[in-house]
Amino acid sequence: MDATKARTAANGETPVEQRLIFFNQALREAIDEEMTRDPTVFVYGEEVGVWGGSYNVTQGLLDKYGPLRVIDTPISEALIGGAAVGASITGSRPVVDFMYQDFMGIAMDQIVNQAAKNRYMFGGKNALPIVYRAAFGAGIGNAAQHTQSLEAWFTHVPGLKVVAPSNAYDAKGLLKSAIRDDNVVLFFEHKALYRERGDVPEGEYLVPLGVSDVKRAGANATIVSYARQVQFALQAAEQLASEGIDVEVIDLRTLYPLDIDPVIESVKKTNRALVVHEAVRFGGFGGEVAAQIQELGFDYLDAPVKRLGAVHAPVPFAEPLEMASFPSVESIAQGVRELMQGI
Amino acid sequence: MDATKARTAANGETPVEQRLIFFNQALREAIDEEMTRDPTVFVYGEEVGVWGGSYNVTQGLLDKYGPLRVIDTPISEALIGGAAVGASITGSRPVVDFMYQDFMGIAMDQIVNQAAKNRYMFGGKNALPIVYRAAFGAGIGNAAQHTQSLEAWFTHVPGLKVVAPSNAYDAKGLLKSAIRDDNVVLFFEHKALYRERGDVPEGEYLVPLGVSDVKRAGANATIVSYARQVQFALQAAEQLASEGIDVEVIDLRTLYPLDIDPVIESVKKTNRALVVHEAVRFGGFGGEVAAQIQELGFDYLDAPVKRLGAVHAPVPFAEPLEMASFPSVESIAQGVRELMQGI
Amino acid sequence: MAARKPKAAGKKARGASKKSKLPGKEMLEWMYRTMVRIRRFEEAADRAFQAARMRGALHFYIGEEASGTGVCAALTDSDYITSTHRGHGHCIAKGGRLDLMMAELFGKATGYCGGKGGSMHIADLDLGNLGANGIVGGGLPIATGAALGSKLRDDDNVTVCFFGDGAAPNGTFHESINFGALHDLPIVYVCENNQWGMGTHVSDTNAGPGIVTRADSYGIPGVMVDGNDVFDVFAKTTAAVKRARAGKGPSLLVCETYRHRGHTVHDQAAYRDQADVDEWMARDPIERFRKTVTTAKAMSKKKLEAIDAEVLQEVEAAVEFAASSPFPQLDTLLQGVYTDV
Amino acid sequence: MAARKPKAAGKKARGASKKSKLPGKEMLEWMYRTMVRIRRFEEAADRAFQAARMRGALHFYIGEEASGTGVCAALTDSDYITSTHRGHGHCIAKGGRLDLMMAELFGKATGYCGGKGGSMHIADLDLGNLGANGIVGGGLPIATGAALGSKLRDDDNVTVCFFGDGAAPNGTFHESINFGALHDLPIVYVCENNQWGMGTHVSDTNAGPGIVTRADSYGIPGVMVDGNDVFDVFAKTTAAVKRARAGKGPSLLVCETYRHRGHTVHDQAAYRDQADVDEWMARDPIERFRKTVTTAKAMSKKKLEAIDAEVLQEVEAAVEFAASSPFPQLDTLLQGVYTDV
Ligand SMILES: Cc1ncc(C[n+]2csc(CCOP(=O)(O)OP(=O)(O)O)c2C)c(N)n1
Ligand SMILES: Cc1ncc(C[n+]2csc(CCOP(=O)(O)OP(=O)(O)O)c2C)c(N)n1
Ligand SMILES: [Mg+2]
Ligand SMILES: [Mg+2]
Repeated sequence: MDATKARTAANGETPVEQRLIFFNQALREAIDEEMTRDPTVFVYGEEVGVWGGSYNVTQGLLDKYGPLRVIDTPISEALIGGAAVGASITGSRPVVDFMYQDFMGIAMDQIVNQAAKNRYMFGGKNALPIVYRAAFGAGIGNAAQHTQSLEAWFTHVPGLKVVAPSNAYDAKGLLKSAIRDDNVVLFFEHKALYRERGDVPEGEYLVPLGVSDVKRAGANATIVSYARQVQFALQAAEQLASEGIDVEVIDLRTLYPLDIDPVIESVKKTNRALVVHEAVRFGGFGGEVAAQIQELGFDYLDAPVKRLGAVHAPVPFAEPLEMASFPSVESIAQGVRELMQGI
Repeated sequence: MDATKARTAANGETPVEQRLIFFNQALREAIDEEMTRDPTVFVYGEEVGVWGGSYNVTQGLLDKYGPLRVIDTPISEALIGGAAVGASITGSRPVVDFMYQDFMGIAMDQIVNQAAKNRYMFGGKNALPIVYRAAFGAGIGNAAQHTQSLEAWFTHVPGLKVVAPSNAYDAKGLLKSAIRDDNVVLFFEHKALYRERGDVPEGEYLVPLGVSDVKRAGANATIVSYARQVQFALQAAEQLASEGIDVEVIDLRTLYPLDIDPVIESVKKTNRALVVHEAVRFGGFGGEVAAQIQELGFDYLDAPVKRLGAVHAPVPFAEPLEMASFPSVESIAQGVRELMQGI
Repeated sequence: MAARKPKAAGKKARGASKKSKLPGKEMLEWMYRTMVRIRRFEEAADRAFQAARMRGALHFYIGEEASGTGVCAALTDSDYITSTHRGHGHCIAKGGRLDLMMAELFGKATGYCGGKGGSMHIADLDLGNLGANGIVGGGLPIATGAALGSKLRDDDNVTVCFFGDGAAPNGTFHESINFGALHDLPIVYVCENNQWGMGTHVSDTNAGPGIVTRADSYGIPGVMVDGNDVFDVFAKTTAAVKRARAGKGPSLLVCETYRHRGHTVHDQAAYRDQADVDEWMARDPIERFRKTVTTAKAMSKKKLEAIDAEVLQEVEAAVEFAASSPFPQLDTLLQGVYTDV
Repeated sequence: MAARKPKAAGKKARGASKKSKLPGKEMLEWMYRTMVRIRRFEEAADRAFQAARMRGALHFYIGEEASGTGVCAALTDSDYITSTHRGHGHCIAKGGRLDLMMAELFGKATGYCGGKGGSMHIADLDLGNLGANGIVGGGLPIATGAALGSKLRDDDNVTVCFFGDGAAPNGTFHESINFGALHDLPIVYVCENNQWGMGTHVSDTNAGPGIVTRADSYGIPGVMVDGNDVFDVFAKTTAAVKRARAGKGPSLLVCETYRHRGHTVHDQAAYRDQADVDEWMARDPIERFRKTVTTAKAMSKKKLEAIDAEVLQEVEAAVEFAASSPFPQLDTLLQGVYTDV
């Protein structure tokens, strides 16, 4: 059960006072609290210190924790990726900022061949409490090399966990869990969410990794998504409600380990599923989700599982092209309509 | 229609004499012929020259074409990946050897952000006739960092084509097509196939990219696969035939662009599909294929599309563990049996 | 209007004119016009951005004009360059058209890339500009590959690879220069040390006695350049290009310069020391050029002003062209990913 | 049997014994035993491989024993190393157990990694061995991160990062050493230049006057080491470790050495010049050690032979242990990927 909902609907009577903060503030609080709690937690990456992180997530931390625990690095992504392995297996807990997911290709070997495999290939003894953070997603005119959604790559690599929150509340709770996790966690932050506000309670709470969340209950169709597209899905659901289509929206939150049960439970009820992500449709994570839905819920499906994702092109710069290249509230609503008609 | 079959069953009477050569010889012939045909084709990578390629694919080419067209590089994978971009857009046709697919992580940025996006983001004018070759796959005790099957990563990146042949005949014809293609082609060679022989005719022929091939016709179930697992699937099909299960085996050959039509045609007939690959099952290319099959063939399916792939672990070294970690003839046969029972 | 470089900048040996230490008149005019085109173009882009006529981000080259200009003055039209995220100046110096560039920044169909690239992704193969790059350090292997291609094809071209002080600690720097040096490739690696990479000073990202000293360990010349003096840049690039064209291999040039603005249009650059800023501002390359040529009586104030006026007009026309151009049609969305798919 | 390093190799300053230029008796014995353990272990592994008792590939360290041994002699048990694909020697020199190693090479459940790693993937965190690596150059960032961790945790450990001449042109070399130098990390980068990377000579992969000269451009000491002389390796590593431990930052040591065998067990190394091979063979580090210590009367022939015999026995026992151990159970297949999933 999601604490946001618990808070806003407590007793159905006196809702607790909200504390609306930005998504990036929520992330900052998570790191700050964990750095205070555990002296082995430290932050490094490009521009995390003086600059405060390219989206201000680490602002103020250098002043608070000093240059030994908040380290600006050169533009050396392979070093950045691999140093976390050495630091973590020897007893530190790095929270690493890659800025943009797009830059992680440079560090791919260190993440995939070194970090992800270290524990298993060396016999299962090491702990690698690493969080690799990166911004991803489209919509703000950053063009082809600063806009990708590459989470599918990482879900395919055993040894990695993959998280992608959709709101400030989850972001904080998930990041705290990620920092406390003894495994390598990829933490992906949709860049269009940083300046969205969410209700985040004061004080300590965690959102566990590997637990999907029903963000909206509904009877006629199930939308499965994560990160910013959950917000679009919720808006589409509102629109569809006025058309008499009652949509359930499930936020995966963690892509690996994948909590598919709530999705299958939902499909048993709605008999229809739409999987939505901002990543390119072809070869995207939606394929895994769709495949699992039909594997586990075949007898309940009244229509093929439908997938929405970005077109098969790099992300274009021009606004009309960029906006047409990935799912929108409207295309999601249309997707559900088609799903209802079995198209 | 596959020329191998045409040759062995010509007129059903006098089969043409076979020319059995190794998979790596077939690849060498492809490169050799294309280098002779087109002086702008050149080869570079680690150990392609004196050594002749880690699996002897480029053996003899240095002597034949000299050090300007067969270039040994240092262990500098990012340079190796990116140099192809500069060379190709200015008029050369590089055939690049990455040795192991596992090492491509180091060059991931150059392949994904530079090569794949160059044409589109610069307005669709440039040609990038690049072939990136690499060995992949498990089964020979190479352990975690030399055994991965990472093709799914590349299928997810617009701007790339992805090829993975299953036999010597296709390998030669596909590689020649890849070298003549004006786009970036990832050419993946299963390392356990290099020393398998296949019937390869003398002289010129091409196998087009983007065309799936029915390697065995059957009525009861469809196996969709590529690379070495096609061979396993064909063996499993023989086994199953003796049990009265008539299996159709489709070799995708090219993963992008994906030729799904023959798969859907097949499923219309068999009503059952099993997708098999050696890559990790979760997040693998099988998800895309399974999702497309149920999208396009939903009404014809009598059971959920089933997927087989490697377990969710790095590839272990010990033989019993490694062999148990990815699909085998036996597990494919068992998969089909389960599929027939709707499990 | 035409910004054609004088023939003198062709493949034949050239450089300082014989009479004075300054290049000839045509070249001087080209240099001045080029530097002013860069600055005015970016000032106009800045205004357009502030007026919300553009989106994304812009990385201004203002203050570094002498570097790109001096380098490209030493190149032929068929020589290649690779550029960076801060690429407007390189593109203009290599002969790029302001109207097509501005339209691209506006995301218009008439832009260099049909609106698909934006500020960080402009290329013009016809002018030998192999493209800007959103990935810091991403251009080094590409440039090296272009030079390798030239060697294979024996096309007599030289490639110039621009990159920043921030890219110098990247693995691509090392891999590329090592390879270029091993094969004596026709390439000049030009590090534009503008002292900063986002908010991090070069001294916090590059260990050792200076980026230029790395050249020694690859066995290639390392040359310090006053990146705010277009003549110094021109002379030293000319020598390096000559060497490269003669098959003697790469050089590493480090142009010491300064970005006047923040890292992007969004950045106020509060992390900088004002004294340092002032010192560098005083070395403004355009001002310096004006002073030098007027003092030497190589160009008249009138001529300079005439060029100023022409450029202003060109820039205005470019903005007008961009503003009045249509956005790309949605049916172009999937065009250009492949040649055939 | 015990291969414990003498206390003298602890954190306190040490090095050459006072009387002669040679280290003390205990250290001499440890050095000899270590080098012989490496060689005999690999010879036995080779036999087992040829007898098809192993699969995959083996990269022999034979001929390079003085390098790993001399380096590790200068380290404490809690100091860290990162190793390479050619990692048997490093593992043994850091105190690794032959039985667990051999069982791992056999892919047995009793091996260092339960059979999951194999020859290229052995680590022993208890001994500070952070692991071998199948990715050339892959260990440099990891080692640098371990040293960063030591600085943060103030644990007084030094990390030694082993890598080959073939790894030196990789981007990780540059990124790692630059970062190590920027932060004065407690690390020693040890390049084992065995002249070859697979079939490519070091002169064809590394431009410039020598890998060691790159140190200059990062502002750290670059030290040439006779990698076939365990005493030279020991002395120079000791100095570099001392410097690192004192917070003065990294050094780059280049140990000139030679691999006697082909690149892997499969390689006949036909690409080598026989005169060159002969010259290097004559510098065999174990033979040299024997000659030096017997000439100096620092160790008796009898003692050397006693150690030879003990090591042979240890190796035989290791093979026996490996051969008689069971393969891993299939239920271990998914164990160890995560701590919890
Ligand atoms: C690989 C990569 N890492 C990080 C970034 C984010 N980034 C963009 S520009 C920049 C600083 C670059 O500094 P420098 O190379 O000196 O170029 P300058 O901006 O000074 O022109 C950074 C960190 C990026 N674009 N690419
Ligand atoms: C990143 C990467 N590229 C290529 C290889 C294949 N490979 C294994 S060892 C080797 C040569 C390494 O040479 P060097 O670093 O000198 O080590 P040596 O083998 O001499 O000990 C190569 C090319 C690899 N394992 N990893
Ligand atoms: Mg800079
Ligand atoms: Mg070597």
